[in-house]
Amino acid sequence: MTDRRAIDEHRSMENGRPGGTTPWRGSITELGTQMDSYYGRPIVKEPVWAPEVPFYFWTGGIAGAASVLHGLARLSRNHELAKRALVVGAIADTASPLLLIMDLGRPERFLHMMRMFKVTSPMSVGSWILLVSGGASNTAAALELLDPLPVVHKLRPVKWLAELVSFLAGPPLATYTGALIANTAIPVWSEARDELPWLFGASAASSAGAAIAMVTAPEHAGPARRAAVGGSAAALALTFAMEKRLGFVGEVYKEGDARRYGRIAKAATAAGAGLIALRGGRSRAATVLGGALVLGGELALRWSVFRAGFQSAADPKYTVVPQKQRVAERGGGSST
Amino acid sequence: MRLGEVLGSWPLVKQLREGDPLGLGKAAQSGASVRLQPRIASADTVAQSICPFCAVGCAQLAYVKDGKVIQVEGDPASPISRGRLCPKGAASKNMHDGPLREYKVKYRRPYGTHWEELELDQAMDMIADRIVETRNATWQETTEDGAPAHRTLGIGNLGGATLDNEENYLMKKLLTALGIVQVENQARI
Amino acid sequence: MPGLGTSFGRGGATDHQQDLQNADVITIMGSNMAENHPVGFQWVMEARERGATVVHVDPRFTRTSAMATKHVGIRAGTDIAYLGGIVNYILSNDRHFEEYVKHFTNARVIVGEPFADTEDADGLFSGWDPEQSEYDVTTWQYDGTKVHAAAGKRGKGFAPGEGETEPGGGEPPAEDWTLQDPRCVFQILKRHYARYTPERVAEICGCSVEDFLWHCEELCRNSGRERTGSICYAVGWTQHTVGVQIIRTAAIIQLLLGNIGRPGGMILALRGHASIQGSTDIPTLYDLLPGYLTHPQTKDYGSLAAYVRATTPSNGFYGNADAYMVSLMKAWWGPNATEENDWCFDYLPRVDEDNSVYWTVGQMLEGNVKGYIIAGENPAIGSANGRAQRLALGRLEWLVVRDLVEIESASFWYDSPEVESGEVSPETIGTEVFFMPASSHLEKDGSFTNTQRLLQWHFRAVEPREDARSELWFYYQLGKKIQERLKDSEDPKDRPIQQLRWNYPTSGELEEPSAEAVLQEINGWDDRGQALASYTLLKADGSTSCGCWIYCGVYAGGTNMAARRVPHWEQAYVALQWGWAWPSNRHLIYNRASADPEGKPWSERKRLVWWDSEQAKWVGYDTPDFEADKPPSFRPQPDAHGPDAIGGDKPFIMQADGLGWLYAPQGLVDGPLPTHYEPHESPFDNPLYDQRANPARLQNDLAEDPSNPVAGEGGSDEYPYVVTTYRLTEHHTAGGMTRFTPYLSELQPQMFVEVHPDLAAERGLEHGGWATIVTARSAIEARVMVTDRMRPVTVAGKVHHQVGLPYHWGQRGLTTGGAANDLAHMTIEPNVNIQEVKAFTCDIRPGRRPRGPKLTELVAGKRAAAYAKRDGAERAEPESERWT
Amino acid sequence: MTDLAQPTGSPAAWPDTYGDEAKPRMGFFTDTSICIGCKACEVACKEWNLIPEDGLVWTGESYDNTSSLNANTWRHVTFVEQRKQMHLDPIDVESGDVATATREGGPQPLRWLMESDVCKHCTHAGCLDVCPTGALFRTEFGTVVVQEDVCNGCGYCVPACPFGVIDRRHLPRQAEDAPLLMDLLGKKEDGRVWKCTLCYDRLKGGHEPACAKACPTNSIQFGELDELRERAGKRLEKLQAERWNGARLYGHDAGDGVGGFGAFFLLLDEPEVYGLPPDPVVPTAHLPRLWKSTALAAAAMFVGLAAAFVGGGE
Repeated sequence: MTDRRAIDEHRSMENGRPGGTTPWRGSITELGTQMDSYYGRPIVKEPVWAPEVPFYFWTGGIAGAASVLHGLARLSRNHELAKRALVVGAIADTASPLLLIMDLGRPERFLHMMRMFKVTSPMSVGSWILLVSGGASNTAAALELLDPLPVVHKLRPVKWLAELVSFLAGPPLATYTGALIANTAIPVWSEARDELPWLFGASAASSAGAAIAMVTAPEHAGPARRAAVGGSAAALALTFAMEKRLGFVGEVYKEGDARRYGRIAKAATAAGAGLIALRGGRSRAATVLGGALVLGGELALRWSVFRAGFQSAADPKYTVVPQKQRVAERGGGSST
Repeated sequence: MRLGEVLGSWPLVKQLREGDPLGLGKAAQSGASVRLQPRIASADTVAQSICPFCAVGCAQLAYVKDGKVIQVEGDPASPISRGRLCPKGAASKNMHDGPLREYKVKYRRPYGTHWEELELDQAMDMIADRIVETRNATWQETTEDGAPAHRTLGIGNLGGATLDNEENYLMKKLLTALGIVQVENQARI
Repeated sequence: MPGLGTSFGRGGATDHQQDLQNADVITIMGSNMAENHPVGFQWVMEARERGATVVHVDPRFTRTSAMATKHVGIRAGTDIAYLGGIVNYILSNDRHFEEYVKHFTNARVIVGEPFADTEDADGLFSGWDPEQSEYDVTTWQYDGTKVHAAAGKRGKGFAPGEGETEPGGGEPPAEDWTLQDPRCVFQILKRHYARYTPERVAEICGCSVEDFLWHCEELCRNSGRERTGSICYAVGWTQHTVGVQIIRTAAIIQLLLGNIGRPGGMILALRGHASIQGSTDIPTLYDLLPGYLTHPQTKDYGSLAAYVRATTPSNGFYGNADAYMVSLMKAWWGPNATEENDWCFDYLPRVDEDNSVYWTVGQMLEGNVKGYIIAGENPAIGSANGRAQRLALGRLEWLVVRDLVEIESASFWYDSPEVESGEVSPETIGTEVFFMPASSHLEKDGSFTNTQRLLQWHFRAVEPREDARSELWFYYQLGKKIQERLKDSEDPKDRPIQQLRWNYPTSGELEEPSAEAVLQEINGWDDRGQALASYTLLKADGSTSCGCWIYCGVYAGGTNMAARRVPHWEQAYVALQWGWAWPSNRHLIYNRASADPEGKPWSERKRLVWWDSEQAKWVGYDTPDFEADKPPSFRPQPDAHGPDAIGGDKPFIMQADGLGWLYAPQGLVDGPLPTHYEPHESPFDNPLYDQRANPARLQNDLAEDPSNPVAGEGGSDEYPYVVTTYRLTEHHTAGGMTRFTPYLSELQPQMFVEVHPDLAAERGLEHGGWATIVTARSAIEARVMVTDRMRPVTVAGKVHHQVGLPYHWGQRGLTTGGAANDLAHMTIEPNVNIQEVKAFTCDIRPGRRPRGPKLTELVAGKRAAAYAKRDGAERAEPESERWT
Repeated sequence: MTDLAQPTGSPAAWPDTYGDEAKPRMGFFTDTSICIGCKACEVACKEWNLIPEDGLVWTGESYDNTSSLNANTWRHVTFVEQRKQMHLDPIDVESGDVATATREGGPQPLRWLMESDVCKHCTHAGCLDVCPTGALFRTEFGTVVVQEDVCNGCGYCVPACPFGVIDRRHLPRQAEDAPLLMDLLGKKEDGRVWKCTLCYDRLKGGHEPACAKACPTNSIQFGELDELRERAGKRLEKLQAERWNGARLYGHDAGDGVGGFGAFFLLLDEPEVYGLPPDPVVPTAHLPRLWKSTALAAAAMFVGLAAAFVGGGE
């Protein structure tokens, strides 16, 4: 910084500190006497994750559940459905790692994700799952599309193996992201550790079902429709349950972005699922419209949960109040 | 490098082979971290110095590498400071090589609207000329009432509290010999 | 300096910082030690952890207060009332350390008939001359003799040739060991402070009686043979129109409690610059020569010897001042200084009563000063009344500014509030400006003298870059160039330059002169060129040379003692082998007083230096500040002079009488005893006397330096609040070394003003908002910090608010802001000519200050309104001396 | 991993993974009762670790303009002014009764709390546990350090810290050799996470951390953790005997939610007043249960989807 301009640029930079003058208008001593968090500044840091992340939660869910649907379709000899599920899954499986790499502070170092395998880190575990699942489903999909070529026939065992692997990797891929955010110090995520993997699982099922149903002829898409409807119902039920059980910490779902996206999620999911359930069997158009609504609803759900984390970190009361309660229940002066 | 070595240097493999299953400890340590050393260990010389701010007189050690100061910190041997420094003393290096430090002579001519460049030696000559001229023009041999004066009141000098004793000595000696008596600093306590 | 100098004999701190750990009570007053001397403060914390009481007396609750056992809030500028109250408490309760007081102080000395106290003349001492508006100090002398002070304005009251009267032996002729004689110092003291009762103190200072009494008791209970107390002060005391007298009051307390010269007992003057002590020892001050020798004035002394007689005591170690003086002349003019030409005494220019920096500013404003050199100082915002300072710089013909960065004093001609307001512009400023980049401490060898008189050497770490040079280089090369220009001159006025010893070895491409060679000259040598080991070896016959007699010994045995760095864990706590302390490496001066009159330690707990009858010499942990072999029983011959005139039981060896001066018969121009006066600008009358402010303070007639109306005058209500200015830990003085430094700027990134919530409510100020502070001089803006730390005080039953302003900011640097000194006036203290920036009046209003010409309008408008209300004339007749 | 569920007070990967290289566990004891709020620790840390300036923002929050620990501030001095007594009742310094004046209509009680905050180097560290790359690791000194040559800026550690210490650096990235062809992927920001390393490099060289060395009053004490805990206990007893208002230790208890801090504190008020969580728990304490529930959820999803194939004809 050698001139004022540079300084002003620097000052205006969002470099990790809340900054700015405290809004307090009385004596700073009075504030110091009564404050129960340091000038109201956050205690835990807001996540530094960009929008790529909730999008990944969504695509990852689709990829995971789609692999499962594809596998089940094969088992039930519904090859039309299987083929489409495989492609949808493969697309989602390709988008997912790209989104993750885009979000890194040092994208050129994405390979460092493979440096270790850490069971204490859902992200580490998830990265390996994504690697395996993505590799497998894309291999399978490629071979599926190239199947008309005779040369490829020799590779059928590889294809079957790839399909099997992607089939098995599906469920963990669809649910680990719930564990990932629950395994943080963000109150609204951490306290929801019993619901989030389930919620994300259900959401994955419904969005994958919806996506596949949209691209499959109604006569073959039955299971996908049922997955979309059932998943949506489960996701809605789990959302209500989670928000209710979280109580004080869950209040962030009644505020700001979390509330806005939450309402969209509930409305769109319900409407979409309803439409598919009532008309999907007969009308392709209804399935496409309903599917789109469900997909949108599930994306909004991920966004609602994502934003809730930021809001939960921004206001220190969500960190302080529950912890003081714990201390009180233990009947001790705080950690003396 | 053979494949074995490559694999062997892969933390994932270390993790499993070297008893760090959780990968929280040594297995995660990078080569750079293993080799890490404090940069003062690489200093060519260490100069004993004294903090330039207040008059507590904290002892400093200045570590120098390739003709640059790479670190300044307290000297634990000092009976006064025991190696400790206040924020100003701790920022000595930041002051020494700060972004706004000036290294070139700047000249502003009478009624000029901007700085101009000037060679150091030329500046010294011009200053010497100014002093001689002004001294001649304002010399006072005696006061109005005939008392001895041997001085000029046309030139003044301000500063000293932040300078070395030796610098103050030469300043006082030269200016007194020139008959300049308005030699002052803010050490008025 | 004269505060301590006239009391004890030397102007320096009496002890080393580390010794604070041995104190049983520490009073920090006029200082914010934790913030401005944090590393030295560790020794206060050590003492506190050992159970010592720490008291902080200050208008503000600071980081020092936060660490203290108790903070006592007082009104800015009432320190003498508070300290005088302590003196009264000690005397009226007989809590003084009697043996110490009787033997080691001048309590027993009888003062001459002419002396009349402020009690008799309602705030004025005897000898006040309303015409000259100054005192005839001879009326304050001892009975039957005329003594010189060891410091201060020493010529005062002595005719050019006149010396001390000579009953000889340094023994004042009239004494009363029972301390009962009404004219003995002890009784005078008692009477003088009788009216400083606890209730009066509380009324003047605005503190509670309980807090005050508690403090008094803490001091008294920690005095005597077993216990000692220390007092730490800084510019919070000095920067008042009564600054020197505040310090004198502390000296009186420490003498009465018997603390001086004893472990844990001291007055620690906390200096604010790395070498501020050094720059008075080797003075870059107009009125002194190296070693506190008085600079000759425009008088015909007749001879060097006569000048010495007329300006220094003939007894004690100043009795050898002729030797110090001749050695100095030899150091400067070498072989050219001979007995025949009276050691070149006439080469010395002569000074007036006042050629101080503020007088010079006046001369600059009037165009009498043509050229100015500024080295490592920033008067444009660092000196009182920044606007006057900047306008003055703009009226010079040429100006040289040497600094690390482009400070306000270099950029005043294009970037200043006056340029912004349109008052001046580059096109109207004729000053030729040379900005010369300076070297940092890491780029040069040299020594600093720290706050405890300790010389510490710092070595060059790296060469300076490009044009950056040290002051040593600058003044040496400048001298060379000037000598070159004048070498053929016939003009006698050029002889001092032609004959000046000006050859120092240089090294490197930059031709940097050797600082060590300069230090050797300062230390001095004998006729064989051998480095001298002590000032006691200096001679008046021209056989020795010494650039600063009190530094003699810093190069003893040809080694740079200042560069010694024996780790503290390898030596006793006094640490005699780390650096070198003047004089003669004595760390706790006057330490003869750590033993009783017979030379035995007062107590085991406080043992430091004592008489060892076996070895027949003084021994102990510190270098004895006494002739090593002079026994306690020694009594001077009637006709003795110099050191021989000091008895073996007199610890203050620089004093004419060897005693600590409770009463200063000479050396100060504003009174032999400290008396409470209100600051030059104060909203309050003086509750003690009709005389409101220090009558001897130096005012001026400069149009650029108007004063706010004060109590008693109309219009004072326009400026109802008292401002006190100060530093923060994160910055240094006017910010030249810190506002330009990122790691420090970010810690305190903006100018702010501290106010109490009640004042905020009164004036509609909002925390975090902006406020404009106005005086008759200028107006600045600052962010508002509303805090209980600015404790209001209750003065005479009325709540009074004070405004706190850090003074680090200016136009330049990474962080910029209003310069607090722009608000201050240039009325100064008469003994040391220091500005009063710790207490002056102001008004404060919400919002940012107006820009452009509107700023001038605001200030002038308010001033006009105030003056209009002021009774009678545009400006009340000044009651005291004016220096223009 | 199960030992994460029940904090043991001993780090998971120390000392065992280091064998002979293991050193005693080092840490800080920050005693706020002798902190003078000078911020020397902040500056000394920046000088040593070459941390960029953190912006010039005046906050008005007493004398704190640093606001928080983050990527560019690894020591942060908090300032809290309070209308409270520094000492509870009369303290007995032989006769000195501190509270008297206050009780008898003296000035309002007033105290100024200052505390130098820093990374806690938890026994069970959330940031360390969740780091997918191993950029964060437990050193031979038992401290928690980010390796700038490994971190890929995934950002997982940021919300995983119960204290909000570690943070991603958003300042422009300094020129450095990015891997071949990877420049295309590079971003303008530094993008990595940073925090106190307890001066890992200095420790390796046998020097104490910069902040502790600079601290003028020794408020920041560096040493072997066991010894520091003992010293802190004694210190608390002394302060309580002197009736210091609100004196308590924070983070010294190996039984707390993070298994005790490697850098713990003596505070004079509730932790949250200093911006510290009252009862921090490492997220991974719940991980075993979380993994189980995730596995169940995965299974449930599988079953649910399977159910979609049974029934419903075609």
